[in-house]
Amino acid sequence: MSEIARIGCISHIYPDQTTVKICGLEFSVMEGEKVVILGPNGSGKTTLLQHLMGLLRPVEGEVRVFGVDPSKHFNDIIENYGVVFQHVEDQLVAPTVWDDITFSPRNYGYPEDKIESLANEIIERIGIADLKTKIPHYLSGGEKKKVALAGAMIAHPKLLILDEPFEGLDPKSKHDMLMLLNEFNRIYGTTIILTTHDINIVPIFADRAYVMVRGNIILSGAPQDVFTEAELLRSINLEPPLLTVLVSGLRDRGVSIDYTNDQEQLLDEIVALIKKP
Amino acid sequence: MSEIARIGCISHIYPDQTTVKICGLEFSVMEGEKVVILGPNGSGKTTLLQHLMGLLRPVEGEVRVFGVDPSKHFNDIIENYGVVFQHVEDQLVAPTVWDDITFSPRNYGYPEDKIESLANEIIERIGIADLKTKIPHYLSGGEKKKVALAGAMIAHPKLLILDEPFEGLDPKSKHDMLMLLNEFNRIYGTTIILTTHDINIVPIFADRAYVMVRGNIILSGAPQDVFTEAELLRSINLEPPLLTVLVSGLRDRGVSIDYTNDQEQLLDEIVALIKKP
Amino acid sequence: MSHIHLPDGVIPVFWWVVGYVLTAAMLGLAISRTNSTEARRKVPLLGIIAAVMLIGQSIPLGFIPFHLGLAVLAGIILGPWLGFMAAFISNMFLALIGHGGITVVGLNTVVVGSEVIIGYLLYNIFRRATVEHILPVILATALTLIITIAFMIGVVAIAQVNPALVLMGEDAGAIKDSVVVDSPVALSLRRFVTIIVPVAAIGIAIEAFATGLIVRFILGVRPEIVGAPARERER
Amino acid sequence: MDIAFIDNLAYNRDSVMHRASAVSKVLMVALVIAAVVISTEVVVFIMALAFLLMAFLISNLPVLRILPFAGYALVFSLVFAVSSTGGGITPLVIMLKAVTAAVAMLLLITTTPYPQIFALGRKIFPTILIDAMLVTYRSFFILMEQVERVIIALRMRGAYSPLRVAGNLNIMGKVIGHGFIHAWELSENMQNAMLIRGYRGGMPVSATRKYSIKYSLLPVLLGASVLVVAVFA
Ligand SMILES: Nc1ncnc2c1ncn2[C@@H]1O[C@H](COP(=O)(O)OP(=O)(O)OP(=O)(O)O)[C@@H](O)[C@H]1O
Ligand SMILES: Nc1ncnc2c1ncn2[C@@H]1O[C@H](COP(=O)(O)OP(=O)(O)OP(=O)(O)O)[C@@H](O)[C@H]1O
Ligand SMILES: [Mg+2]
Ligand SMILES: [Mg+2]
Repeated sequence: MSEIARIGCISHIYPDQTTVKICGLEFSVMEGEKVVILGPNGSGKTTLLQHLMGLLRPVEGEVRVFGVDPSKHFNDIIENYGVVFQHVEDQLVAPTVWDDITFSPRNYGYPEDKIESLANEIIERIGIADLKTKIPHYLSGGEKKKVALAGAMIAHPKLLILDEPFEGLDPKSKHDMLMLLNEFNRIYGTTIILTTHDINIVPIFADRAYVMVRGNIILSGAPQDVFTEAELLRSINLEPPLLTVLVSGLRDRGVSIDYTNDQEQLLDEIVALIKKP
Repeated sequence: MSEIARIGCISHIYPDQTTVKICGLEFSVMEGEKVVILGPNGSGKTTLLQHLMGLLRPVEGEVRVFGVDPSKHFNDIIENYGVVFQHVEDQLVAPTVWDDITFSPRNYGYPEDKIESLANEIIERIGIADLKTKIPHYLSGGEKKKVALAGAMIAHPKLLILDEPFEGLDPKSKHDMLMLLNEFNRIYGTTIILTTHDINIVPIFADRAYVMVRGNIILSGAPQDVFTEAELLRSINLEPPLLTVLVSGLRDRGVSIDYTNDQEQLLDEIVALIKKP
Repeated sequence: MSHIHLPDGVIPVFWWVVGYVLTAAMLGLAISRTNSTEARRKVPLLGIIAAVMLIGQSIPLGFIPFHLGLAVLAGIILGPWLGFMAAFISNMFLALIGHGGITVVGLNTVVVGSEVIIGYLLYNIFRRATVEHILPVILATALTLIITIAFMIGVVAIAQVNPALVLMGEDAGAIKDSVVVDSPVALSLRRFVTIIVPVAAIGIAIEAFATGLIVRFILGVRPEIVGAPARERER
Repeated sequence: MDIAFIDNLAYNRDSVMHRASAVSKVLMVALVIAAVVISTEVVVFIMALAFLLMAFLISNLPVLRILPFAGYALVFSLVFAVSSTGGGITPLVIMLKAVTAAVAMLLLITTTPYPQIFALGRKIFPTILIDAMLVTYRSFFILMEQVERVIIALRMRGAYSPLRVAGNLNIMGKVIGHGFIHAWELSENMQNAMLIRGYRGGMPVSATRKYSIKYSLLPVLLGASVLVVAVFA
């Protein structure tokens, strides 16, 4: 497994002189990893992602994706990216859903039959066959996210970058989207980097989580490792997922029980403890 | 306590002939109540709120707010409303935060010194004194929501309507906003109606919850009553809050334990059961 | 504000063909002037400013029978070449929703396009004279409109159309009331002047004032949009 | 607003006319306009209008709500007609010319989605113009929705008093300024999205429904017969 992305201590100055420094623990993503970035509003998550995409160029520090500086070699590595922005609305640019989904491969000059088979595959998998001939402005919010995701995934990109993809989705749609991401990661080895405010996503999805506060990456590691830092999380007003909190609470009260992400397993263990003679 | 809002079986036809029927259980809100509306994407939550605000006129059925039809007597009751829309950006219309917060009372012709004291009070309470002179466009998502809320609350409206106010907020901002809403409800007796996809809000906030599916109000009642309908909730892909699920799970496994919204209490009870000789 | 709502079939063929030829020449020039990588980056901005012009034209300013044209603003933001293209696109769209004939798109583009270009030039001249931004915008808008309206009266006079139609052409109802009903015969020049000059003056004043208000707002928020130095945000 | 109404009819309805190809309908408009340009015979226009109305009747459209759009043409041609001096053409003919062309155009746009029409322009116009037009089309809806939301917010915040002109203008200035900033931000976002999605020029446009050659004959025949009559009448 090789490293796909890395960010050193970078700083960026927006046109109005707002300076965002992204520093702290090292940010590094390996091939095939599923990475979740957490952090309060304004902590620099979107800024970090935009550097990874090569859309911003740091005034200081280094960004490397696929071994190069993405802002300098944008066109060389661009085909490896699939991106869903926070405002999906703004990324659906083509006049029909089909045109939008096939936008990237067409621009990369794929042959027509290849495009067609790729598009049909992703449409099938995401379950939006009935939207094919629709136009973006007649779609609901959830449907727009799905179409954007299809457009991002069509060419099986190596790296998928998603900025708050679950925002505004109902629990079922969110769940479906998570399943889909997991499936792609499994089948194509897609590396996935996403941001979210929903900490409950982490234990069921992430291989690795980063926690940012005011540009500082203050925590990094596997979900369990991150969540056991309950004090630190609370100090930045992140509440660990409830299951973790409950297990911690039981352990604090002297019950010997293991951390788990599976509620059925937890229940069984508790019941076993209660029924124990 | 008198009734503030009521919706009979209404139907609405959007310009593209999409017909939304809102029906099922009766929708009724009493003075001082905190009401949460849940439901999947496209189930008609926003449509319902827009009827309450008098922005849409039903082709069938009746809407009554403050005893009148809001679409007909819009100007008579408008001063009683405070509204935060799903897209807050579009409701911050003035060039500075101060101008924006004082926007409504100025339109209602309040005297200048009254406006000033009202504005200072709300700014104090929401804790955004340092934003006063800023430009709304440069605020973070969370800050924008707070400014919008300040603008909605400044004239102490009787009825506060919030469409997915927590979307895009980090957990701390969400918590702060909830506390603030509770405080207003307590101090001014403000009636609050909000929609959300976050079911965990319900047990800690709502006096009453409504669950909508495809325009049908299929559940209504106090949070505990709604959540014990786990089967029904699951059938529409809503997962009850985790604590409720865990308690249900324990009860299913033959442990006798009460429903609670307090995790500490739950933990104590479990520990008591385990330690019981 | 000056966009001709003329239907198809009333202007002599020669003139609308001339309009198209001029437009094609200007578009050709505009496209050769924008380098292609730059152009590709600017496609969204170009398309969106054209959409903004369209929206300006489809929202009535309250009960006043005027719509904003926003051509000068487009010129300031896009520059003359992309601005001309935006004028073409918004006119094409207007024809495709039945506001004005398809044959007049060429002439309309010449009119609105010259507003864009003249507005851009005047704004830059006036701006050099002062550090201020709003006054130059207002002056440039007003002066541009005076020039282009005069020019347009020329165009329509050649095309044998009553000039009254053009200046009041923003609102069909207004014309019906003020022209059709009381005037079965051609308007005399004097009557034309007494009716039209005040109307045009009001129109110009509104557009200039509104453009000034818009720019004032932009300067307060994202000054770099209108070419002013970015505002430092106090944090 | 008109754009949204028309777009919805062209896109969400279905009929023989909707299934005729975009080329055939553009051709129809071109032929009708050619007839309008060359003819001065009332019968020609009566016939053309009758044909067009018949086409409307089989097009499953709310004809009574669409035809008023031709009112623009009617009113403006009326003004032209009553005030034009000489030329030998009667006012009636001028009005008929304008209305006939307008009705043909309305038939085209209420049965053909805009992108399909732009796509035909690819052969004539440079890529940047067509792509920008497609962006205009897409962003029009995004921006219009935003404008609607802003207006709703204004109403809910008590800023809708028709009595205060100066105040209204001031608010309008703010609202439009606000809209402008949004438009600018939208263009930045779209630009980023297009870059990262590999945009190299040439936005694809595919059909949103199956076009039928059989149905396409209808508008072509309509236009051709109008022109033929115009030439020989
Ligand atoms: N275009 C911009 N111009 C100026 N400042 C900006 C811009 N975009 C972001 N910022 C600032 O940079 C900082 C980091 O913002 P960023 O959008 O990266 O945060 P975020 O973690 O994505 O927040 P959220 O959870 O609200 O999306 C914030 O202080 C923000 O105000
Ligand atoms: N302006 C509109 N034009 C046409 N149809 C609409 C419009 N607004 C909403 N709808 C339709 O009405 C139905 C209810 O939509 P509504 O926005 O009320 O749902 P919602 O419960 O608020 O969903 P969400 O959780 O995504 O905000 C949906 O089928 C939607 O597609
Ligand atoms: Mg962000
Ligand atoms: Mg909604």
